[in-house]
Amino acid sequence: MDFDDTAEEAAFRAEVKSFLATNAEPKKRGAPPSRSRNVGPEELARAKKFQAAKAAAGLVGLTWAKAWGGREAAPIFQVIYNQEEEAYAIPRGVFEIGLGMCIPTMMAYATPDQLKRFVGPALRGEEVWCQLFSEPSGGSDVAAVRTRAEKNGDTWTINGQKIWTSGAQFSDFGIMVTRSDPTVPKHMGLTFFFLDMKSPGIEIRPIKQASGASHFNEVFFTDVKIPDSQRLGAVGQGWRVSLTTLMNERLAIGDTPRPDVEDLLDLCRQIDLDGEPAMQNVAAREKIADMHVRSQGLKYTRFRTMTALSRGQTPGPESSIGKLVNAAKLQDIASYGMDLLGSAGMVMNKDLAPMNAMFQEALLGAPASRIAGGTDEILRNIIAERVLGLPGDIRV
Amino acid sequence: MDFDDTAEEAAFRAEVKSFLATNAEPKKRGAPPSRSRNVGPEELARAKKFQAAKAAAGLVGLTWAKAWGGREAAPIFQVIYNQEEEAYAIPRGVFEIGLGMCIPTMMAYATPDQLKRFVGPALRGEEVWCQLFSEPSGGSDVAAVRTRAEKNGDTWTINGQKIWTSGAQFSDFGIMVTRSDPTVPKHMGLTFFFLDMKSPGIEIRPIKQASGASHFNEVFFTDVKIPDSQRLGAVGQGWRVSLTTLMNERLAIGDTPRPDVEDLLDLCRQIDLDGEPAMQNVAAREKIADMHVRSQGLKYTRFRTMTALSRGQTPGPESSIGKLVNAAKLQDIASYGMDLLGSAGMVMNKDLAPMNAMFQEALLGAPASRIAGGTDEILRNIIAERVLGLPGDIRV
Amino acid sequence: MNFDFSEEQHQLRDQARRFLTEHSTSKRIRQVLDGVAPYDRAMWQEIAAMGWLGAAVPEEYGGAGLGHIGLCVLAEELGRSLAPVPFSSSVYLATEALLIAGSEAQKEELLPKLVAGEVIGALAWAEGNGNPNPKRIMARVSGGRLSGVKWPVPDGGIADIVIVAARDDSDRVVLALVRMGASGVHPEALETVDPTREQAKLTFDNVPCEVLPGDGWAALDQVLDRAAVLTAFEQVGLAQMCLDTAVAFAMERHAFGRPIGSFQAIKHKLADVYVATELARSNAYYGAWAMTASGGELPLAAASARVSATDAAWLAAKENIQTHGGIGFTWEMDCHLYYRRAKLLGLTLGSNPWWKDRVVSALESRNAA
Amino acid sequence: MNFDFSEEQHQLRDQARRFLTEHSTSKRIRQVLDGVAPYDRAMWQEIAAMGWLGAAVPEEYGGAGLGHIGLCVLAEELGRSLAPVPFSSSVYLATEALLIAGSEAQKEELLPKLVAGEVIGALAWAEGNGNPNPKRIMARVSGGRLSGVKWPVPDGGIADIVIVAARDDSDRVVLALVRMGASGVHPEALETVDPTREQAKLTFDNVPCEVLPGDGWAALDQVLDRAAVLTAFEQVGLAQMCLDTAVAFAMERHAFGRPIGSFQAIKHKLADVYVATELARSNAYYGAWAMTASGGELPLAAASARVSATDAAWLAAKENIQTHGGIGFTWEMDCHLYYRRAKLLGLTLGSNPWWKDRVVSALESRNAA
Repeated sequence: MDFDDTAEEAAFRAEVKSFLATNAEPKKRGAPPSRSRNVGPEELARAKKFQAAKAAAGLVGLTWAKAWGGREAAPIFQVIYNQEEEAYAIPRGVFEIGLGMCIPTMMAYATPDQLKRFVGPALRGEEVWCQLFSEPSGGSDVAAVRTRAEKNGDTWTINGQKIWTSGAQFSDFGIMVTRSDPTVPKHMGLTFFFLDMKSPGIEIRPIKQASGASHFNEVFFTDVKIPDSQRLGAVGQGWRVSLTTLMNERLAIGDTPRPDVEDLLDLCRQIDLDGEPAMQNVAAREKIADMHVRSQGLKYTRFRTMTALSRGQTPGPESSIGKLVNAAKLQDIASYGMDLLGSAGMVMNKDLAPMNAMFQEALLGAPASRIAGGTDEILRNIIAERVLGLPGDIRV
Repeated sequence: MDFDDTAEEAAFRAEVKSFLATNAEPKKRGAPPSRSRNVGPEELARAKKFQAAKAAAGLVGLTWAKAWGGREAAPIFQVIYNQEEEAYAIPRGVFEIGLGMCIPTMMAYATPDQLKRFVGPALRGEEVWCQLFSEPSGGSDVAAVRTRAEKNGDTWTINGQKIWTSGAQFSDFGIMVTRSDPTVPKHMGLTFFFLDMKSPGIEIRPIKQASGASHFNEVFFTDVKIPDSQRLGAVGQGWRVSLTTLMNERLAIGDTPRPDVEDLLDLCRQIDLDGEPAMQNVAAREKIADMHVRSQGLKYTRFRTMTALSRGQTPGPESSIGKLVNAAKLQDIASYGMDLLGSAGMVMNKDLAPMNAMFQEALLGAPASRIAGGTDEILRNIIAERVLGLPGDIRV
Repeated sequence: MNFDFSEEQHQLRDQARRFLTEHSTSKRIRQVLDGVAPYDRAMWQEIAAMGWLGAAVPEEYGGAGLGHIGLCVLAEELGRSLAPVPFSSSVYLATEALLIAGSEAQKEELLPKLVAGEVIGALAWAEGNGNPNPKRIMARVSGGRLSGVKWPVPDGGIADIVIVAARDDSDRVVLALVRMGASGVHPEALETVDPTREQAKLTFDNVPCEVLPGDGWAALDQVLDRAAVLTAFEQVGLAQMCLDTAVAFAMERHAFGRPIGSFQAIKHKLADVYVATELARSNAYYGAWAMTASGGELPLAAASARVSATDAAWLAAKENIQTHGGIGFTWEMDCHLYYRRAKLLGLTLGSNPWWKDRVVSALESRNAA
Repeated sequence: MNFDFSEEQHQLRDQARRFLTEHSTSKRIRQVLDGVAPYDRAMWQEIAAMGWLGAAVPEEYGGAGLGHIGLCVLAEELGRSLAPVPFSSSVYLATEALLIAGSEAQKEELLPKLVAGEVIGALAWAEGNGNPNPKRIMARVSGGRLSGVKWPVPDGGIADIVIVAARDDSDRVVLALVRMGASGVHPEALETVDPTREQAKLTFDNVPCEVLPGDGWAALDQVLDRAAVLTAFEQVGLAQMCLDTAVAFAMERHAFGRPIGSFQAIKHKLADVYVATELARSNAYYGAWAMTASGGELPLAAASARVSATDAAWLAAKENIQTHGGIGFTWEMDCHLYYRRAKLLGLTLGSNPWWKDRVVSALESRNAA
């Protein structure tokens, strides 16, 4: 039990610090991290530029094999990198899915030639990847895939619709799961591919969210052609391949959404409640404490997961805890922060609302974070079944 | 919308007031209501004496037919009676099941002669009734009855075990559901009886609860004989009869368990927190407010149900709200009240713990109240299915 | 005793339900959401024509004299339908303030116009962050002229008259009546979490005004209590609508081969929403009665109704989105309109921590008495 | 960085788990529950023989020098097994107080005996209702004699020595060491929600005592922080045991033709217990490290571990009973033993409202620094 750096860790931390100091902008106080996966052209360019520098410095894919530009480092080094990066305003969302889900899936199923072709450009941010799993009719049931894949000779023809695809509009490639055989039970008859997102027949429409922002897209496929060489895994084995991808999704180290407890503290320092400074309000203090122990508990749970990984243990779905706790906490903090302002809590004008209306914006975004990437209910099921070993829901 | 008494209601309230003033002891401040259904001989005698006087005054079974000693009054008069009775220390638990569940079931299924024989004595508290439904293996599944009933000629022979039967040890009669046909599906093959609790072959063992108290019994049946004339409803129709009984259970007006919000207020008036009076502690005040709106909300929900009944509408399972909210509230208030006392909150000595250790005793009793008479989970199912019309759980 | 509405009141509800279902449609609400108009003028005029604006106004001032319980019935339906009109500001706040504190002349002049919908009223107590508190009133009235900055003011950019809490020369809080035509009034529209209801920042620069007679804060306090009960009915109506919507969706949406409403995770979530909504409804009923009864029950009843309804509306609105899953947080679905309104209503008269404190203060003075 | 225990520590855990599973049985715990004895003397002696009492005591005083992390490992197992022994009083409180504030002579005399289990120690800070607060200390030390009333004192009726917080002639809070043999000490056993752990009311009437050197309250404050971390491990162990028990029961108990663990109402309830327990465990790990590290992290880490663990243990204990249903609240089942202990542990060092305030105070001084 040692939360201090080893000599090697300290050296690496120093390396990261100097890299970031020269290549990134420090984050403004109170500014939430730019986690959006749908960014404009300028921000995309900035993200790609930074990613190239990061790759050149050998700081991408730290745990990957050296052959692929990684360092074969223990996962703890990823934690150290993320700790340091948190202080900088870096548009990370763009590459998370590609490097966190798509490329790891490629590494498990693609040919050496394909990996030679694709890993490098992804690593350096030259090519962006997206994933195409969810469908409108499926909801939380990821295996309920209707998008059809039909094979003629060495070519597959794709028809159907995917939804909740972030970054589709600027992605170069994507991975997708399709139904190649509708006659067999749901989890069989799926086949997995990677494809060129610029292929003819692909139409991308942004989804406008309740908050007004658009972090996701609908993607329509009309007679899109994929060569059989881009199939990942055997025909009919698409579900198994998907699980590889989803496991990696849960492994992706989640940032703490903002506002978090520090922001609630900042807010309480700025305002007073019924004549007394908010920091002296016992109820506000209890709320701050409740939120703090959740945030810290999550932080150290993530560290424990990294330690387990470093020892070659598979972390498993404990990582589901992070999103479940963070999403509820976000909605709670946002709503409570607004309550502290009285009726003025409703105001979103940046010049009037404390901390650039961070709380109000989070309130509108929070419902999405309790749903996207696994609803609260699905995450509780995952914990109950895969961690606690309780029976699955009755299927009909 | 009028919370004031009509002239008729005011007259009745005055009648009740004078009856109680002459026949009952005012409750001591801070003393919880005596709701126990397992009482000692002296308290039983006192309860029977009071019940006789109450019946003589025509205040039992207010809504019952005049033929049975009732007044055919609107349910609102029962509310008025209960409001007034709350101020008095009256051992009511003893007759609740008999008059609230058993006799109403008898009225629906027994013969006129049987009613002539049994209603009067029950009304006057001369005979006590209990109900025998739950079984050890059944849990929340009330229809999972294993106690066997076999018919030879005009006599049934009962073998098996019932559990969670309150008042069994001093009950004169009981109603019970048995399995007369094990070969048909669960809800069929049940038959319902009333029986003499002094019959040979009945053994009663009290169940000691986590709190140390014993409010329930196990009842063992060994070749107990019941004449077919004491069958209620047709052979194999026992489930339907049970539903009548259970519906009446939900109608029974539930008292508010203690400590409630007034007690939390009393406690906060007596103590100080970190040097300031607890009543000035913002967090304690918010807790008091939260508990108050729950208590009041329940109170007026009950009144709305009575109004619906008065209009001949059937109230349905809204009444499940009461127990669901009260049980959780009780555990919450008890635990919070102890927290307000710091480490001394653990102490149960009546001379040291504020308010006769009411909070500590409630903490130990609260788990039972979240389970007995329908668990939180079953009550939510009832609300979801019978009020909101959502589908039942998948059966296997 | 009788804990339900009368036949007439039920008929009023049916009429209101029919009208609002037909007119307060998603399409018309979204006109306001998208900033096409600050409120639905046509709907406002029709509502005025039906006499709703004067429901609780005595007939001598042109009202329908249905009493406050009738107004509660309408409030529940308006909340359920998200009607994008300045009803609450003009009726619960401005009209009530005049009824409570207005001079006879002011009542005779303004109430008929408010009832007819020709004049829209608003009430300005807030001066930025914070809950209602006489100490926070910095606006000043002197020599019949008002100066100060008030925000947020619900419907402040729509209103023809605004009743403003301010200090007079002897530092007492008074209510000052301002005609928005007057020179020196500078309204600024505010951006809020719920664009379907107008909110403004009003700057008063030496603006002519009439001071209402009597203790301004005592009057405001009473207006807030009444408005709390009426708003509680809007919140209960909103909560019920969210519950109905979620239940309907849960029956029809299938996942894993079953309606999602057959999963206990959804069933028990919606059961909890039902419980919270019923408790809030019952507290609101009691508040409605306390508004009309004598006996000083109102402060406790109003604060209880407010706290209970704010929690229920927030729970129902956010779990309605959760029940819908992915499409629940899309712009096209109306779920977010209820979510936005739920939060707005929970803040507009002061937030729950403040109202909870009022519950306890009322309990203290009750036990003291 | 490394967020797990070492190999040796894991072996220590296995040893402790084996011993306590075999010896801290329901039967032996219930001996204490039923008042047959105030604690399990045999278990105490075996625990002493294994050297657990000196786990964190330097070897020069007869300790094993395993350090505080080793002690955390033992604490988790003791909490899991409900061991009915005065371990926390003698080790986390009395021994730690001596290590922090004892004179060299006191350490040399008493620590070896405490390590050997020949002497049982206790710490008395409370004087009735209220959380730790120097202002509440009314007991007095004057001329080497102590007078005052302390309650509740954990294991006060078992202890051979008690370290008492009291005021000296110049009104400063000091820690006074009392030998329970001394005349003028009147112990009274207290009835509490958890009879499996002894609690007493101690009346001191002009009792001879030795004052420990240094600022008594500063020392007590540090003892409370360390004890909070160690108790957090007991609470995490208890919570995990409740979760394991509930999961096992939910798999095997059938209702409606299915294991009750197949109902989402149970699955999601237990998932929430798992989440709370994992968060508490992680906070406790950080607290364990902060106890051994320099750098002033302890106050924040200890308060966070305490708040998190108290909530997790209470949730796990009450929902374990709920998962069991009817038999869960019978005397024969052990569910209520965990429920009682969970509440006791949540109160014994001061209740959560007070520890939450300490979290925020620590956050404030951190940001101030």
